[in-house]
Amino acid sequence: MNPLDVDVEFERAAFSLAVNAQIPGEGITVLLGPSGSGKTTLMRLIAGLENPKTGSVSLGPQTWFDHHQGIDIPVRKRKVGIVFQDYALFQNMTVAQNIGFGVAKSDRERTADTWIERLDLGGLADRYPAQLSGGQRQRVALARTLATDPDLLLLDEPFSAVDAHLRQNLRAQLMGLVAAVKKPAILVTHDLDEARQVGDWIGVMTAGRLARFGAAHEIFNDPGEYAAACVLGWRNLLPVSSWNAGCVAGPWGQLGLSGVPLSAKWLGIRAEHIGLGPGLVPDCALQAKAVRCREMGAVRELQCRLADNSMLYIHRPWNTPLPAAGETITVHLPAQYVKPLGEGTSLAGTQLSQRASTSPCPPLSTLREHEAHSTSVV
Amino acid sequence: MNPLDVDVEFERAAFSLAVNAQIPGEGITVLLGPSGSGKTTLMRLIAGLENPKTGSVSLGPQTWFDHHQGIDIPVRKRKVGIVFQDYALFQNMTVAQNIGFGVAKSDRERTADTWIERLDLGGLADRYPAQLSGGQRQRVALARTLATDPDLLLLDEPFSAVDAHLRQNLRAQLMGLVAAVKKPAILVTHDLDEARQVGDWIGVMTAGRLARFGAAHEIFNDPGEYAAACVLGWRNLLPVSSWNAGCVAGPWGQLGLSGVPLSAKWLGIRAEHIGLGPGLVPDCALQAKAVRCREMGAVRELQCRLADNSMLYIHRPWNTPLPAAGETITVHLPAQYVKPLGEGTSLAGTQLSQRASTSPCPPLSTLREHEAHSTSVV
Amino acid sequence: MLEALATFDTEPIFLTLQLASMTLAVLMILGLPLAWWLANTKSPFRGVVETLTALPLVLPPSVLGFYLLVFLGKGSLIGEAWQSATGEPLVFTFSGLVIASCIYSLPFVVQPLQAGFESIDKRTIEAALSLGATHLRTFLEVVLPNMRRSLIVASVLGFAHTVGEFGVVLMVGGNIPGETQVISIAIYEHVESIEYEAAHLLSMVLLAFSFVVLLIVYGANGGKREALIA
Amino acid sequence: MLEALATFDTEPIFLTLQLASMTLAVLMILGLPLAWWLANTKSPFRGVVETLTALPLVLPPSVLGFYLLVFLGKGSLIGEAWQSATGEPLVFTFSGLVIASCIYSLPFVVQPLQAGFESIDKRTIEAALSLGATHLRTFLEVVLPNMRRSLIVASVLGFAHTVGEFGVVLMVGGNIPGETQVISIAIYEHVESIEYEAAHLLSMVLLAFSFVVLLIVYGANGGKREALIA
Repeated sequence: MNPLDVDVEFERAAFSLAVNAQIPGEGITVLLGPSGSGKTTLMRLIAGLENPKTGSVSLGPQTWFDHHQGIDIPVRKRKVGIVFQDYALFQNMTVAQNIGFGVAKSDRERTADTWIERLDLGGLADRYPAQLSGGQRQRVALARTLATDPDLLLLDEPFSAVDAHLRQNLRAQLMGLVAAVKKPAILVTHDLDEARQVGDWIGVMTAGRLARFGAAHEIFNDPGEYAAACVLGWRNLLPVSSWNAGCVAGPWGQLGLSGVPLSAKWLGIRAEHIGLGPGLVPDCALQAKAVRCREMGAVRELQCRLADNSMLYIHRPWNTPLPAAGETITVHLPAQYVKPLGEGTSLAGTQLSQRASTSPCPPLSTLREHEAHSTSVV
Repeated sequence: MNPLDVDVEFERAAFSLAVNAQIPGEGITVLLGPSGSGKTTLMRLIAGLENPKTGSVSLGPQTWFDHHQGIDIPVRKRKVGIVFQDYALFQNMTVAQNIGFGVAKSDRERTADTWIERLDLGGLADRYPAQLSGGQRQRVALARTLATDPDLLLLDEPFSAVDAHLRQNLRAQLMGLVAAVKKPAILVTHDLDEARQVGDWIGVMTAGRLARFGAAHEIFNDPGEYAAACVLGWRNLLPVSSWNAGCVAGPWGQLGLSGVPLSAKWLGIRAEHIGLGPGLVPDCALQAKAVRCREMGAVRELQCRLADNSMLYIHRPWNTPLPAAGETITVHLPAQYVKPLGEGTSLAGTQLSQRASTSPCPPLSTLREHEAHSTSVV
Repeated sequence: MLEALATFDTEPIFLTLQLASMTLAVLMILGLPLAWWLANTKSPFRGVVETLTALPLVLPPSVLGFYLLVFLGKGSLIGEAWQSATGEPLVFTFSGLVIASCIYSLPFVVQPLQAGFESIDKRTIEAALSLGATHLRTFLEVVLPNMRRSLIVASVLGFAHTVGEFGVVLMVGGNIPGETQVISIAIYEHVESIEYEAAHLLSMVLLAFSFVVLLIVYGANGGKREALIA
Repeated sequence: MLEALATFDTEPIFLTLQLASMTLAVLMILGLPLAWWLANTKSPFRGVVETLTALPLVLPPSVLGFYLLVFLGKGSLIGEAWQSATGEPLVFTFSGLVIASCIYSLPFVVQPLQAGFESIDKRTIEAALSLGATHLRTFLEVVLPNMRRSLIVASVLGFAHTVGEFGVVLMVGGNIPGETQVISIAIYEHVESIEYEAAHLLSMVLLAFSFVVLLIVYGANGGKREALIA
C-alpha cells in the first residue's frame, strides 16, 4: 500500500499548474474541479504522459520522476493503469484482444477470459469496439487496464460517455473492483455526485492548484476556501466585510460568531444546515424573505432573500411544510455549521462558536468603524 | 397561447419513432430520455429539419406539416427558434451580427442592442464566437433565437456544454426569459435535475416512444410504466409475479395492497417515501438487511437487501440516525406511495390502498398456485 | 545568363498567366455548383459523378491529351461545330487549350471546394434557415465566409496546376509561339535545343511561383497545416 | 484496330509496371518514417520539410525534369559519381527514371500517410504505451492497422501517379524502347506518328486502369467518400 508523492510544476501556453500532495495508498482519490482546472493534466503528469517543468513523482519506494536527479521513467514502465475519457480502445482488435493487449503472451488468453467474466462481458469476446454499447466499452477499457495488474489506477472521467441511469451501477462496480484489487485509484471528474459516491479522498482543483485535499467527509463539511466551496456545491456564501468582538458583518447583516479568523473573506453554510424558525434569535440568525419553493425529489428547496437582496438556499426533507412566498422568516445559521472561507488560502479546521456575551452585537455603523483597524492588523 | 399538436411517425435506418401529443401553449415542456431515445429527432421533426413519414404538426391554427394534405412549411417560415446543443453560432460574425441575423435589416441594430443588454452581453458585441466562454456562447445563441420573436422555442440540451456550477444560473435566467416572452418552449435533456428545475411539463421518451406526458409534479410522482420510472430515477422497482385477494408478491416477498391492476408488472416507490421502523407491520412492510449507508449532502442513503438479495434504497434527511450495517430492519412501503408500473403500457393514475382484511396474506406457496390462473385472465 | 536575359522572351509567361486565369474563372463558375451538389446530394449518381470528376487526377496526361484530340479534333462532332461557328479549329489553338486545361485541373478545384462544403457544420446552415434566412442568403453569408480556406486552396491549386500543365498542352496545343507555347512547353523546347540558360531562367520563374503558391496554401491553413492529398 | 492488336507492343506496359512498382517500394520505405516524423514532430524545420515534400505537387514537370537533368546529368556531381560506380549514366536510363519518379510522386505517398498518422487518436497510442507495449509494437499493432485506408490510398495514388507520369519521363528518360519508353510516352509517340489505333489501344488500357484505381480508393473509404485533395 504505497502512497503516491506528487510535487510538480508544469507550464504550457497560458496554463500553469503547481501541485504538492501525498495521495494515500489505498481507496479511491477523486480529483474534483471545473473544466480547465488541470485535473486531467495532473493525471497525465503522474502517468508520465506529460513532463513536469520541475519536481518529483514517486509511488512508495519507486521514483518515477525527479527533475534534480534526472530520473524520468517512461509511461510504459510505470505500471500505471489508465482509463481514458473516451476509452481509447483499439478499434482493430476484438474485446478479448483489447483486454489481453497488456498481458504477457503466455497468460494472455487465460487473463482475458478471467476479466471478461469478472466484468460481465461474456459473449462479447469476439466483438469489435464499434459493435459495443457505451457501458460495455467502459467495462472493456476497465478490464484492459486491470488485466495488467497496475500499481496505480488512473481514471479520467470514466463515466462521462455513459447514460445517467447506467452510471449508478458502473460506479458501484468500479468501487467493488478497486476494493478487491487493493490498489490506489485516482478518479478525475467534474461531477459532484460522482465524487460523493465513490470518493474516499477528495482533492479539489481550481485554476491549476490543489485547493484542498483530504478525507471525503472532511472536505465536504469544511471546504476551507471560497473557490473550493464553489466546486463542492456550497451555494450559501456570505461575504465578510467587518468584524468586532465576536460579531461578523457583511452587506447581508451580522452574526454573533466568535473564532472567525482575520483572513476569513467569506462565511459558508450548507443548504441543509440552515434552520427555520418563527422567533428572532439575536446572535446566530438573520431575517429573510421567502421567494419561492422548489421540489427536488427527496428534498425541497426554499429560496429566500437577505437584507442585501442576495439569495439564501435552504433544503428541507420533501415532507416538511415550508413558509409561503412573500413571508418574512428567521433563518438560523448554527455556529458549528458556519465555516469561514479564505481566498487563495484555506481556513479548514476552524471551529466557530456562538459568542459568549449576552449583550447584542453593536449596530453595523459601529462595526464599520472597526473595519479599518482590523484590516491594518491583517 | 397556441398548443402544439404533434402526431408523427418517422423511420430511418434501425431507428423508428411514433409520437402523438399535445404540448401546452405556455411554459417549458421538458423532453427527458436516455441518449438514442429520439428526443432530438422529435424536436427536429417539429422544427421541420426532418420529414415525418406520415402524420401532422400544427401550432394552434397554423398547420406546419400534414402528410395527407401535402402541407410541409419549410423551417424558415415556421417561426420556430432553435438553440442547438453546440449553439451553431456563425463563426464569421460578431456577437452583434449573430444576434441580428434573423431580424429585418431596419431593426437589426436596435434589436441586437436590446438583447445584448437583456442577456448581460454588454461589451462583447464586437467579439467573435471563438473569443467567448461557454456560458457566453450559450447566451448569444439564446439571444439570437429570441431576437426573432419565435412562436415556439426549441432547446436541444442547451446547458450540456457549460460547466456544472454555471448551469444553475443559466437555467434560472432561461426560466425568467421564457416566462417573460410568454411563448411555449420545448427543452430536450437527459439530465433529471434539469427537468426537475425547469420543467412545467414533462415528456418521457424511451426508444422512440413518448412513454409519459403531463404536468411535472404528476409525472415525477407517478411514472406509470417501468421504462419511464427508470428514466425518472426511480431506483426501487420490485417485479410482480403473482397476486391474490389484495396481496401482491414477487421474489422479494409480498405486500398487502389492493387495487393493483392485472397488467402491473412492477411496483415502484421513491427512496424518500420508504419508512423505517423496528416492529414488523404485516401488510405493507418487508423485512430487509441494512448493507451500507452513504452521505449524499442533504440526504443520507441507506442501502439494504431484500429476501431475494435485490437492493432497496432509502433516503433520509442528513441528520437522521440510520441502522448499522448488518442489522435486520423493517421497511414500510406506504400504500399511497407505491405505484404500479406497466411494461409498454402506462398505469398512471392508479391509486393503491392497504387491503381492508385483517387476516394476514396467504403464504407465498398459496399465491404461486394462483399465478397460472391470474396470468390466463390477463 | 545575362545573354539569355537580354533575349528573354516574355510571351510564354503572359500566355501562361492568361490561360491559367481563364481556366480558373471557368472552373470556379462550374466547380462551385458541382462541389455543392456533390457535398449535399443523396442521389445514386453521386458516386459516378465523383469518380468522373476525380479521373484527371490519376489519368495520364497523354491519355487525356489523346482523347481530347479525338473528341475535339478535325472530323469530330465538337471540333467541326466549333469550326463552323468561330471559323477556327479547337485543337492547336488557345480556345482548345482552355478546354483541355479545365478538364485537366477540374479535380484540383472541385475537390477542395467539396471538402470545404462538407466541413461546414450542417447545424449552422439549419440555424440560419430557422432564423428565416433564404437559401441564397445562407449560402452567401454563412457558407462561403466559413470556407475561405477551401476557396483559397481551390483557387491556388487550380491556377498552379494549369500553370504547371505540360503533357496535355503538348498534345492538344502543340508548340505555337504566341498561341499555345506556354512556359512549361517553352522550357521543354529550350532544353531540347540545348539552350540551358533560357531554360534555367524560365524554370527559376516557375520554381519561385510554386514556392509562393505553397506558402499561400499553408498560410491559408492558419497554422493548422494539413495534407493537400488525403 | 485488329491490325494494331497484332503488332501490339507490350514492352511499354511491362516497363511501366516495373517502374511504378520500384518507385512505390522506394517511396514506402522513405515515406513511412518521413510521414511519421511530419505528423508528430514539433521541430521548427517541419514547415520547410513539409513545403519541400509538397513542391512536386505544384511544380511543372518540365521544371522538375530540367533540374533533374542539371543535377543528375553528365558533368553533375551525382551523375558522375553514379557513372563511375555503375558504369552507366543516370539520365536516359531506367535508374534515372526511378529517381525522377520518386521525386515526382513523393507528395502522393507522403501526404496520405501523414494524414493517416494524424488521424490516429493519440490516446490509443498512449493507452498502448501505458499497457507496457514498446514503441515498435505500438506502431505495428495499433498505429498501422488503424490507418489501413491511408496505406491503400498512398499505395494506389503513388503507383497510379507514376504510371501516368509524362513530362518528367520525357525530359529525363527520353524515349528509348525497352529502357525508358513507358506507356504514356508510347501513346505520345503513336499520336505524333499518327498511329491513332495503337494510341487508342494503349489509352484504353490506361483508362481502364485509372477507373480501377479510383474504385479501390473510393472503396477503401468505406462508403464515407472523401475528397482526395485538400
